[in-house]
Amino acid sequence: MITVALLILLLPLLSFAIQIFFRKFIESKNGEWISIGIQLTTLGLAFYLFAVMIGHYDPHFRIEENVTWFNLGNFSLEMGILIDNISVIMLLVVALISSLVHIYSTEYMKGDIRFSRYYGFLGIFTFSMNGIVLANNFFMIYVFWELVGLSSYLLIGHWWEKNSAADASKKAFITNRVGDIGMFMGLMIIMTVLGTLNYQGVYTGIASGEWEGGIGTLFGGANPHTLLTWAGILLFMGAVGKSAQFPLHIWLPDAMEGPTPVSALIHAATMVAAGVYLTVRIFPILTPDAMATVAFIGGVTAFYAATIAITQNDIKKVLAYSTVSQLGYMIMALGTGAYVAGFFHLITHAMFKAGLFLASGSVIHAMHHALHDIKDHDTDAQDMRNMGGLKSKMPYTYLIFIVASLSISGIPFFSGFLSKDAILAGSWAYASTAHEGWLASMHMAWILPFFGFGAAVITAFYMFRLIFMTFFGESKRPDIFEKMHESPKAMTVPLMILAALSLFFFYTIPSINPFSTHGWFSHVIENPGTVVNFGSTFNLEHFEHANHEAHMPAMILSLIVATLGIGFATLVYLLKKVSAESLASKLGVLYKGSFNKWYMDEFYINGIIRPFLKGCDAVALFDMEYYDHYLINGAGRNTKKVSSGVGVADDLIVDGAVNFSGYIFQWLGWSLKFIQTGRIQNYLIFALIGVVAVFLLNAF
Amino acid sequence: MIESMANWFLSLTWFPQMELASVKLLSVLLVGAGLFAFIAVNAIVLVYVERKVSAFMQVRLGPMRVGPYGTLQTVADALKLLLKEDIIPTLADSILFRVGPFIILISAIVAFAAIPFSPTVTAADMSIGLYYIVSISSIVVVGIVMSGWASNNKWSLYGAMRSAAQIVSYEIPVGLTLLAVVAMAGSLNMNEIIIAQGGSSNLFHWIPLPLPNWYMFNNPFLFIAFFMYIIGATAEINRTPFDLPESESELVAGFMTEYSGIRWALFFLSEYANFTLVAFLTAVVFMGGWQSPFETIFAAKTSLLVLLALALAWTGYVKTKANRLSIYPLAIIGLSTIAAWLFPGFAIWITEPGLFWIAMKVLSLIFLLMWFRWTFPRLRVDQLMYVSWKVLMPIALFNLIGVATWMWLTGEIQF
Amino acid sequence: MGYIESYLALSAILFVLGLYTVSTRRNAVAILMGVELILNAANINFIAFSKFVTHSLDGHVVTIFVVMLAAAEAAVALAIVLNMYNNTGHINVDEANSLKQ
Amino acid sequence: MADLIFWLFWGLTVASASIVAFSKNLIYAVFSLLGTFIGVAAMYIFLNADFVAVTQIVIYVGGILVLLIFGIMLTNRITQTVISESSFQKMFGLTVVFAVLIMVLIPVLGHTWTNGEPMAFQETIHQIGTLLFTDYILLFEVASILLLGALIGAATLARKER
Repeated sequence: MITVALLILLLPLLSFAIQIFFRKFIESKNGEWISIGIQLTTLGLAFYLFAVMIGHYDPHFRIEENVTWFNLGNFSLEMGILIDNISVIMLLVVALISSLVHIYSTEYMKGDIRFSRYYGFLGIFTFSMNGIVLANNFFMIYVFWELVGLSSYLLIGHWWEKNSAADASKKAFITNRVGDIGMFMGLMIIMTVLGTLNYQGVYTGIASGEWEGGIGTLFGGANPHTLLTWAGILLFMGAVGKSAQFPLHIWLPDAMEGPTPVSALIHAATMVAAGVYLTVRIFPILTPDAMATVAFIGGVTAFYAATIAITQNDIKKVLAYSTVSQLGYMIMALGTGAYVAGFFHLITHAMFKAGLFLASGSVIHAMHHALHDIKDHDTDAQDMRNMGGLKSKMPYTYLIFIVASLSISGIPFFSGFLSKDAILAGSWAYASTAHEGWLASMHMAWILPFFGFGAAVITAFYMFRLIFMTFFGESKRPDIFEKMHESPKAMTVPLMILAALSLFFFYTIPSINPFSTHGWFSHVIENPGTVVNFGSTFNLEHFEHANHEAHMPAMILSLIVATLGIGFATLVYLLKKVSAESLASKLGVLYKGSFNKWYMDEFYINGIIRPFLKGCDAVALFDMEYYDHYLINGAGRNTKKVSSGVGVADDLIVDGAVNFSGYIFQWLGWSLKFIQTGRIQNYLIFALIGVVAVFLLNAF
Repeated sequence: MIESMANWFLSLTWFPQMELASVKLLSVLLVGAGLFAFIAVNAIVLVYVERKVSAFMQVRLGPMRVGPYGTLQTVADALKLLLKEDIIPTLADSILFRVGPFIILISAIVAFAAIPFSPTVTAADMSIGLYYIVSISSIVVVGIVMSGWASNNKWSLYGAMRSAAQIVSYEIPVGLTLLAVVAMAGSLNMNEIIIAQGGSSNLFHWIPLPLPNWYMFNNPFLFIAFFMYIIGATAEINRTPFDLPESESELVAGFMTEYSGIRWALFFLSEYANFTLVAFLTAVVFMGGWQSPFETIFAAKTSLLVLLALALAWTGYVKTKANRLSIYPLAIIGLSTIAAWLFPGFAIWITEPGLFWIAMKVLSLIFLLMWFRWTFPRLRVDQLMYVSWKVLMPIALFNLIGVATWMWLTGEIQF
Repeated sequence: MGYIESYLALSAILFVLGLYTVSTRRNAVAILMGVELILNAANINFIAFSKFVTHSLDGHVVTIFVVMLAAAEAAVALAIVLNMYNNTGHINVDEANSLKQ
Repeated sequence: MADLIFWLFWGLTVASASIVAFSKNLIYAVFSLLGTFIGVAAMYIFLNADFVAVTQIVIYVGGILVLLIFGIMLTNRITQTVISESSFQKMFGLTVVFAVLIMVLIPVLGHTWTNGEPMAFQETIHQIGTLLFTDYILLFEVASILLLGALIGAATLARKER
């Protein structure tokens, strides 16, 4: 098992090495199939692991292998592989989507100038993602976390000739760093207090009360949980960065500058899910306050991003904001304690969102070729305002779009319904069980279900807005429309697989009830509860009970809101009963805010970056004018004066002696230089003379 | 042999009583003289044979005038060479010009010291005989370069350089091939190598073959090695198709261009000496040396009868095809057979059967090499080097590993 | 023949002749020849001591290694000499002074 | 008688080595190396080292000497048979080297070296083989690597630049 896991981890690295180092040999010979072959092997191995896992059918299935990485003084860092239900499922998802994207890219990236590099980077991305999934401690996850960031940077900037792509890659990298700093601080806190970073070690350490006392009480005085709360929130900051949660979400829409398959793989299905995965791993150590923070960040993100998605015209931007919103859902689910639902949504979302992205890629691909055919290089191939009526031209893509959109909107018989419903139920239950503290006092907790359901409405609305604008109605650019045609098999087949995986029964087996939540998934994934000893505030059984009760009303409500959203979209964009423009002008400020992403980027630039630069300038000025001028240079000037006095004495007395001995040796050297002829053979003879001399000295 | 010879001398009543060491030295000198005589006569005979064989290959008669069937032709040629004026070119370096041929000749003769003509007739039965022969034959290169340089003639120098390059290159595959045999025999002693080839061949140690257990039949790798050795050895002695160093059409006889008369005769002598040496070495290493393919004296006598029958057939063939009578082989072999049957002590191959068998093998090999000469065209220089470095050497290395594997498989060596 | 001194003396003479060759010749190949003389002198000593003093064959083994080293050294040195000839047109060691100053 | 042969080879060695050292004609020097090598091989045989002697001939005569001859011939413009070569610091060198010779000969001749009876003749090759593959196995392997390195190095160095 461990060997299989290691193979899964390292095979993509091999793919990377081959693609990068043997580029010249394989580039013109369909070298991408090496990577695809490796990826399919990985997929097969992942299936094997999955089969083994399902064969156990045990929520506590767990294999762990640890080796010491290095020792520093009396503490050691470990490396290890952890195979449990979560990581196996994640591995399968990563391997599956990565394989499909590999195959899809053969057509999508055909003729790209850095074709081999692209495949190499896909390989290193898959390697590092697998590393995150297989890591058994927080330090290792951090290492692969950074690697994932790096590969994301490389892939976003794949077309670095475009300024926007280069900027987007830098933005993604730097924004992620902000989160990662928090994560690193969290790691440091845990390391300092517990002395270990292994998941199991941390859980048992906290559960057995090691946190209480010592450094654990640093900030909280008697209450040790203050520091633990901080540790949880700081660790979660990594997830905020990577999963594009509210304050740090700004990089993800820009990341759409990368190739679309990359968006599907990294920015929809896997890398952004890494944040959720991390939250899943830290879930047991989150204190109630930390959980509330997580939940609120998630809820805000879900709702906020959804509102932006309504007004975007770029097909990929819509999907990007939709991704941010859905990630917010997952985070919110974890924050509200609906652990299973959050992870479940991660899986289902990976499938349908990858499908959506790839399908949009198919549309863009077709648009691109059509634009290329009519030699139009100015029109934006991703702008939905140039599309319309594509249903007849691209039937497969259309069908897949429909399936995935129904899934994301939470319509029964699709996977999205199952997971989304569970999340909404979880937030409902959370709100209804919050009886203490500030959450209960102002019914603050009820904001979460409100955000959840609100986002659900909007999601359904903007997804169908996208479909209606793209596939229905009249074509807005008939000249392009003429040239459009369906994408090749290598692109549509992965799409079909992903669309198929958006159907419910893959997740509900052995039950085939589309409303059931008792499939294999909910059996093998079990809410671990919390390991923090904080008394009665959060009670797992209590929560499960509330969750069960909230299930039915939440389901009905979510069905209603989904229908509402779809219906409204139909009214506005298909039947044109309501004019979108007039609606926009009526809503005025709201529309402009949404269209401009609530001015978040502007806020960062004007509110943070510019003042910071100004502050830097001021500090630099102080540094130059006062510190340097008076303190450093002043000291210098005084020293110079003293030195010149000493220098006179030095010149006369010390140098005189030194020069005199110098002259002596110069003369000696001059007289001896005639021995140095530059001929080695002369030196040999001199050496022999020396030998004879030593012999003579010894003899007499 | 030296030891027994010295003792034999001392046992003679009329022999002056001397120190053993001095008698040994005398024996050494005698054996050396004997070897030299053997080589000289051998060269004269082989030149005749070569002419006749080439005539046979080209369906003509060859020398016929001097002596019966031209048998004295080469003697006459040798006399002519001895009586010719000894010319040394004015601009040649006279010391090296004189020394060169002798170095070649001496190295050719000295190598014969380790050749086992029969179990008792071995001039020096050394424990490192094979290595000794290989090492001595490498001295030839120096002599060739010396003569080529001293001639002060560009053709000579080219020929000498080519020859040196060729011999040095082909020493490697030949050495590796011999190494395979040495690994098999576990000894460098020539007689031990021969004795190791006794008995009859059996494949994989259980399938008996109707062949003597000569190394060329011992296992597939040595079978390949045999042919590689023949090729490499042909190259080492500069014979066609590897006779680039002295190719008349390109280099006007190469390093021999400026030589004439007696010095040229020395070259010729040493060339045929090396030729015979290679045939001897092949016979010893791959074909069981002085061992009879048949086990008993009776078998030897019987084989003589077979030879008689062959000679009869040959006579008949020549009679019908060329319409002339050639009874000399028939007469020689017939008389020897009768003599052997009547007086077993008369014919030396009955008392020393080894001499007969090794002679037969050597003569067959010499015939084979002469056959090569009239069959294959000459190689180009680049082809020559290509064959040595890129064909023979990899195969030889492979063979060496193969032989080791074979020995391991058949249980001759264990780990 | 039976005295170790004769071998040692021969070795000493060869060594000194080699040393002379190495230190006075201009030609690089000639210097190599001197080196070979020195190595041969050393080898004679090894073998002589192994016969007369240590009574073991270790000296032979060491000699074989020295011979092997000499072969490797000669091959590499001649390659260098040929390179030098290709670059400068001569192989006089006393003129190979482009690193001077 | 045998002594005579020994001194003959002794003389051959010294004489040819002297030609190597003193000859003005480089060609004579290199060809007289043949005499030195063969003389030294003969010394080995007198010292019961038959295997080493044969190795000496194979490697020195068949290999190194041929290499040296090639080296001489490839690095001179050959127009006549004499490749004259000037030496320098002759008298200086001769004096010093003579001093070294005396210095070496004093202990060599003034010391009792022999340690019991000299070793009688025996077959050396098996013992050498055993020694090579037991006591000296590491050295043997290192030597093989060294040879490989020298082979590749020499080939790389001598190759013409492409």
